[in-house]
Amino acid sequence: MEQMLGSYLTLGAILFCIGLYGALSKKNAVIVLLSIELMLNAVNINFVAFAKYGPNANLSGQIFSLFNMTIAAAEAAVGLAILILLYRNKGTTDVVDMNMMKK
Amino acid sequence: MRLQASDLTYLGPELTLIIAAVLISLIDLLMPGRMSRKWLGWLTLGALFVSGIFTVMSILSLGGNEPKEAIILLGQSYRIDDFAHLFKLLFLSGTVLIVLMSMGSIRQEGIRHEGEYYYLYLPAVLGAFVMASSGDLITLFVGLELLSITSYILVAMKKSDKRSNEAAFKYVVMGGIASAFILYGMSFLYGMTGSTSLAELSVHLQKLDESFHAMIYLSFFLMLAGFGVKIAAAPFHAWSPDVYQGAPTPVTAFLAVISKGAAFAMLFRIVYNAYLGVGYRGVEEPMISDDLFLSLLILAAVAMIVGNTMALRQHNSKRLMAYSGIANAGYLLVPLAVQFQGLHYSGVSELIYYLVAYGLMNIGMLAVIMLMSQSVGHGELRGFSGLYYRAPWTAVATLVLILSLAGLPITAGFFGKLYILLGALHTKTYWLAVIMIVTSVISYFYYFGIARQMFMRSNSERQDVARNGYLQTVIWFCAAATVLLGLFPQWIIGWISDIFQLSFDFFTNR
Amino acid sequence: MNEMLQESLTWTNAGIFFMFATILLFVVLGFVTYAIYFERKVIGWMQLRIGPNRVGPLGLLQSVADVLKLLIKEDTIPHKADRTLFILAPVISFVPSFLVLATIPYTDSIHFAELNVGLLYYVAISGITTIGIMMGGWASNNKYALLGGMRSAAQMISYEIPLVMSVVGVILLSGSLNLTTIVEGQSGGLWNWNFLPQIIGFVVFIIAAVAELNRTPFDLPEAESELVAGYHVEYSGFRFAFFMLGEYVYVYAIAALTTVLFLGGWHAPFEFLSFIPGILWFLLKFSMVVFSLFWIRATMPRIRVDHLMGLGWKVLLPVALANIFLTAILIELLN
Amino acid sequence: MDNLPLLSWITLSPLLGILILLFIPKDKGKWIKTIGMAAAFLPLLFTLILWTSYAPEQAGFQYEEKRTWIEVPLNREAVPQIFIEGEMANVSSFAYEFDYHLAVDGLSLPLVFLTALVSFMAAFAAMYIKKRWKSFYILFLLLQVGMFGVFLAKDLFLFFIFFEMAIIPTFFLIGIWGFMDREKAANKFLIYNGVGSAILLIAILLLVNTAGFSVETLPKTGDEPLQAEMVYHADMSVIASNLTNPDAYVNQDPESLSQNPFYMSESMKWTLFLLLLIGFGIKLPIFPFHTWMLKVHTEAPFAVVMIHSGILLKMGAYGLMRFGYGFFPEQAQDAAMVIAILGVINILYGALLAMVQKELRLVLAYSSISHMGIVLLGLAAMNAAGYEGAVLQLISHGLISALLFLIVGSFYQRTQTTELSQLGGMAKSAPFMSGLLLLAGLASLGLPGLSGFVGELLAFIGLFGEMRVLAIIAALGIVLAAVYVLRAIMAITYGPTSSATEGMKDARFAEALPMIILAGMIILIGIYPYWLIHVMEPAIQTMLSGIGG
Amino acid sequence: MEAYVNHYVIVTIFLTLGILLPIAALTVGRLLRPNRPTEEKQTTYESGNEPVGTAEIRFNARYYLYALMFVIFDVETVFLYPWAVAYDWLGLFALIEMLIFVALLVVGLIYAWKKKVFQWNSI
Repeated sequence: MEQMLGSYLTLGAILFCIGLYGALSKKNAVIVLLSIELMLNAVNINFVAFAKYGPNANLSGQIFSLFNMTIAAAEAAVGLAILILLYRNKGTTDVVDMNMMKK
Repeated sequence: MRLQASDLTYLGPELTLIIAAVLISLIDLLMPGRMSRKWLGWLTLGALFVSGIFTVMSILSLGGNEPKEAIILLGQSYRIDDFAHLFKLLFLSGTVLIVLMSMGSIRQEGIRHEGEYYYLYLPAVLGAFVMASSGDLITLFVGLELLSITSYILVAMKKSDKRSNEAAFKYVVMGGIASAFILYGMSFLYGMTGSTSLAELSVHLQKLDESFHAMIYLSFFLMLAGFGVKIAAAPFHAWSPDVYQGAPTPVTAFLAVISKGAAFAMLFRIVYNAYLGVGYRGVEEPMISDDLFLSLLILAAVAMIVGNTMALRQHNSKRLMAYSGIANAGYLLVPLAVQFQGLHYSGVSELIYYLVAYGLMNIGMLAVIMLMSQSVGHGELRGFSGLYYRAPWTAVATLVLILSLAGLPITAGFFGKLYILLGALHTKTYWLAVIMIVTSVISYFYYFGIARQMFMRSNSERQDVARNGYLQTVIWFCAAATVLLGLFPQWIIGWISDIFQLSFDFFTNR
Repeated sequence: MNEMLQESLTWTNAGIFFMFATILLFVVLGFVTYAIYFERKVIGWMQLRIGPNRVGPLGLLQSVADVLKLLIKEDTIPHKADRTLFILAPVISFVPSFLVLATIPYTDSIHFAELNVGLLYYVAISGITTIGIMMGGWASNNKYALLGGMRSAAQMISYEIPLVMSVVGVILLSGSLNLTTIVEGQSGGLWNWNFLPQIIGFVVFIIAAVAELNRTPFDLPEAESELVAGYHVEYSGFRFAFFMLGEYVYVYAIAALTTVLFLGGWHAPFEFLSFIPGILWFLLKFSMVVFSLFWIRATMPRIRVDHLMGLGWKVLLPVALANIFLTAILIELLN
Repeated sequence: MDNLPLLSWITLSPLLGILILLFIPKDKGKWIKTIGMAAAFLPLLFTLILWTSYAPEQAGFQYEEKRTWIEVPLNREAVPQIFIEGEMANVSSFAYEFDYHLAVDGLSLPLVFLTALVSFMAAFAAMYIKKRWKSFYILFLLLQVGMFGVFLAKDLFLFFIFFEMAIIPTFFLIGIWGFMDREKAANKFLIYNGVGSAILLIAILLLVNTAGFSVETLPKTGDEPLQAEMVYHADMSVIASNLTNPDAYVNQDPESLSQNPFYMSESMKWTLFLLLLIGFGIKLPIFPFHTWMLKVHTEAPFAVVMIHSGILLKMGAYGLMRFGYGFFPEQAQDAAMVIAILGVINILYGALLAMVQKELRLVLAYSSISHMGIVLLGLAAMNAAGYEGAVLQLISHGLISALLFLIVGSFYQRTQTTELSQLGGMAKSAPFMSGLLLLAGLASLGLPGLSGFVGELLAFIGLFGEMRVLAIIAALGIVLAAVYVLRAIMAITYGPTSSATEGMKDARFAEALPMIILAGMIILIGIYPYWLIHVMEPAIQTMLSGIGG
Repeated sequence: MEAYVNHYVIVTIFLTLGILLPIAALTVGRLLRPNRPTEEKQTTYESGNEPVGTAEIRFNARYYLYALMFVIFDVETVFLYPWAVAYDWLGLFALIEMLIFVALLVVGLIYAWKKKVFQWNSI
């Protein structure tokens, strides 16, 4: 089962990197939020994999991932709400247009 | 293992906050729409106050225990110790000032959800409490997110203001990425040890063999990246100027002081509980933990340099404060990054003292900025010009705060930096001390730039300074406290060392 | 099959599983065909009409004819539609409806996958259908379809909450998410069936289930008179058929789930009747539930859209929550 | 008299003035000026009392006032027990201790006197200030507190605070009341001095962390185990005695004592000495760090320049003597050559540039640099004559430059310019001031019988014994001094009357009084320097004893 | 362990079948049905009128609010289910904890209610 752990961790890492890439480089704000969710889910894979196949496997990893899901949901909810607000006021969800400050 | 009814008394501060948050939100909902919401602000203050009383009581009751021992609740996931108490008191008093600021700004900032503007601070502070007090990764993370998510909303409080929305969105994105990084790091920590409890974690980590060393580094650096964002330390600072500028000013103060402080409390717990002395590789080889602490030192240095040099180019006062916050994050990292060794065991009191000082001067300064932008209608630095002619007393108070920020005597900011420096020199980290001092001198440029505007420029903005009792109270309190704590730092530090003992309060596990 | 489940997996075993699953698929398809016929008949009788009676004896082949007609009907995809999503949508809305059937036990020996998290599995998988419906509404690039899709999604997610919460009482009583265990917990007669101690949960469950199925009185998403045909207005031929198919497979699934959760599954209502095989009991109860669903459709008028949402959030959700704690407290007191 | 906290009175009495000023409305200009001057006079009064009761023959510090101010407890868990003289002692407390510690000795006293006198005169000269008297006097008095504190503090921490306290009001005094380019000047002042004090701070903290450490055992009571207090002091005397005591932790090699964190290696000592040299050198100013001061001299109001050139520059020299030479005599000895060369560079560079300036204030600024070079020479000599010369030079330059700027200020008041080309023929219209200007100029170039001569002579004598060649080169600077001083004064007082000086009035009584007093002091020191030397003799002997020569 | 794997094999088989059926049916349909597309057939249906604009428009923000509410309450069940399963072990203490948890969510519900989230205004 040792190999299983490795594959899961690799999957997690790949997802995490995809998410990070998306969060940092995508222009559409919704995709940015989605990418963040992807990162969080990558972490969940890690937790669950460790909880099952880790050197000291036990349940707390799964519990942790439950909490993560909840928190990710709350974060997504707030993020979306803010995005809607932004869209209402600015009429765009393009991240490139978010440069009101800094001038 | 389970929570006993008697343990609830120890949770008094937390329970007060949560009950108050629920009650006040219900009151706000059921209150007729036309009634003034101002007294919700007073209720919030009351709740913070009661929570403070509980915290003090808890400190007293801990002091009574002989031999002194931390109270550990809920299967090691929650610690009631004096480390947490000190931070809690800090958060509470900071929030009191910030709520006062909010009450003085509700109309000017154009916030429609007045009730929320007050009581959302309560769950945010609760999150900070949990971060300071928990002994388990899960609880730590939940606390962190409670704080973060509430502050996302607070940042977006100016609903119709595009800047506020934009700032909130940036904050959500960066906060989310940071959380993901922290979690990713935690997942490796958990994976190596099979435990989420900080105490067990450290035991397991010490025993790990060579093959896990890479993972130790990985987990630490991932978490460091995440926390770097949360404390706004360069190079993870990109969000902070925009967010600070866009957020309502009291919220800016909240982010700058409470959020940052809580992240430091959490970082302190993780670094010292889990990573101290980890990774022994042989007698001659440096331990892994030495490398980790070195990386913290480097982060501190980079934050100081970047924060202070970037601040030189700012024209907007809140952006200036953001960069100053980045630099201060660097200073605050120093007591953390300088390991306990030899005779140096005072990292905690250095951190807390400087946090107190930093909180006072930052909140005070932001209150000044708010007062100024209420008077002149914008937040640019030139708004300060000729302040001395318009409001000499406010100008003097501001000067005190500026001196403190710049780290000149006789202010809390000066002594705080000095204390941190002494610690750094103590452990012979000379290069960092030099960077710290040199960057402080660089900071004179921009801090005294404000002073020049106030005292040496003529009055280009003709408006009178707005009268605002709340803000003026905050400004004067901060200025006075800054001077007092600068004159008599032992009041705070002595008190800290009276109630706090590192080995009993921070490291013991029942 | 039971023994095979305990053995280690071989290609033969897998083949046999596959065969059984295919059989089930055809059973389900047959059910759907005749459920449509049955529905039309029932409603017809209730409205003092005859219902389908032309194709085949007693109109028994009517549905078959309908299917054939759909099969050979020209399939158009609008120019403005998002082609990929348009094609994908019916599949996505159908697949989960069949997938949830994997976990339903018919008797203690006739069952497919016996998952420890069976109930959770059902709830989780069935949620995917919403995406298919939304996708169809969006991909059609048609205002009616979009509105229908949005409404449907709003309605489904609104009622999913009470649905999911109403079964927590059942879980509390049986202490498991495994559907077989839940049924076994209800053995020993009518008064042990969950619908009695969980009467509130049962009612909430039925109402929410009807809404989940987009059936009258909650068939707002496809309200012909308001939205032409809702989210599938642009669909024709077999693509449309799959939306329909999905809906009726859900009728099957919900009826089976109701039986399992609340009506004691394959258990006889009274001890002395237990000589009758469990599968018959199951089918009997199952048919009753299906019949009631059609009955409701025949009798109830369509509910207004604002009432619909209000009902879900303001009534069913609090009631479901109250039910959970009522149950929990009762369990605590009785122990 | 000895139990009176006289030094606190001197240092803090200006605060009394601030307190009163705060309650006076800012449009009552006359009141404000009167109170400001009175408050500035108080320290002078106390200084005179101090001088009369001071025991000059007694070496060491007098009038000590010591109160614990900041006692920052440190975590004791690191070292719960300590091994002292063959016995285990429990550590009962472990702390940083910074004291409010004032004392005066032969080195401080003349400088305190100079400060009191010159700042009082400057308060007079501040009459010319046209706006915002209230804040001017408040800042002025704060500055005064800082200056007295610097010369009197015996605790390094306290010293540093006063040092900074002298910088910040000066920043505002320059920036608000200065001339056209005031903000730039203020900024330059702040940054240079900020860097200087930062360097100083590092040195101080390093000293506190190593040499400041001491263990004190408490008297034993009964059967209780021995109690010890571990303290980091910032007190000068503790640090100095630790540095000289071979048994102190500072001087014990880590080899002999396991993990001695207090050990100060030779290179560390050098680093500290250099840090102090640079930190104070910026203030002094030593050659490459002098540019800020030119700007200040031309842009600051005259009253502030009087203080600045008369006193603030002396703080650097004082600090260097007290701490650089006081703590690290051996390093100073080794670096004597370098310091002497720096001094010579200062002298020649200042003198040469002073010769070509077209602006009177810049002439004076460069002459200040040149004179400070002489102080460095005296220090480099490392003998009694050199030290005495250096201190005397400090005092006399303080008086002379105060007088010069006072007069120049008065001129500026009448002519609105200090360009040499626009002034001329003053002797006709203002003979009194021109005479005094000449006197001050002559003193500055070192005419015997005036104060400048004594200091320069002693410094050169001192250096001549040690480094003959350098002394001779430096003497060239004296000749140059005669050239630039006379050139400038001639240009002002004689020659054709320019339009600017046409119909100028001579000094009023209020203006003349401080000039007369200052001139009187210059002459007094020139004729009878013994009264100063006699006071500083014991202090200088003590310092020399540290060198072991 | 075998049983565990087997059950999920069955789930996979169901998934495969679920996907195969539409593919098969649509392929068969493609062989049987006529295919004569014209411009008119492929226009969007808008009750017989010429279609106006596209339908890819902003929807009412109300839908998002429902989505947000859904997310919040659906995630609540993540905690309710394990609690309900293990209720017999956990007992009164967990009951009270869960009551607190749900009460907080109910406060959220009341908040949404009072802020008129559930008030459907047409569309």
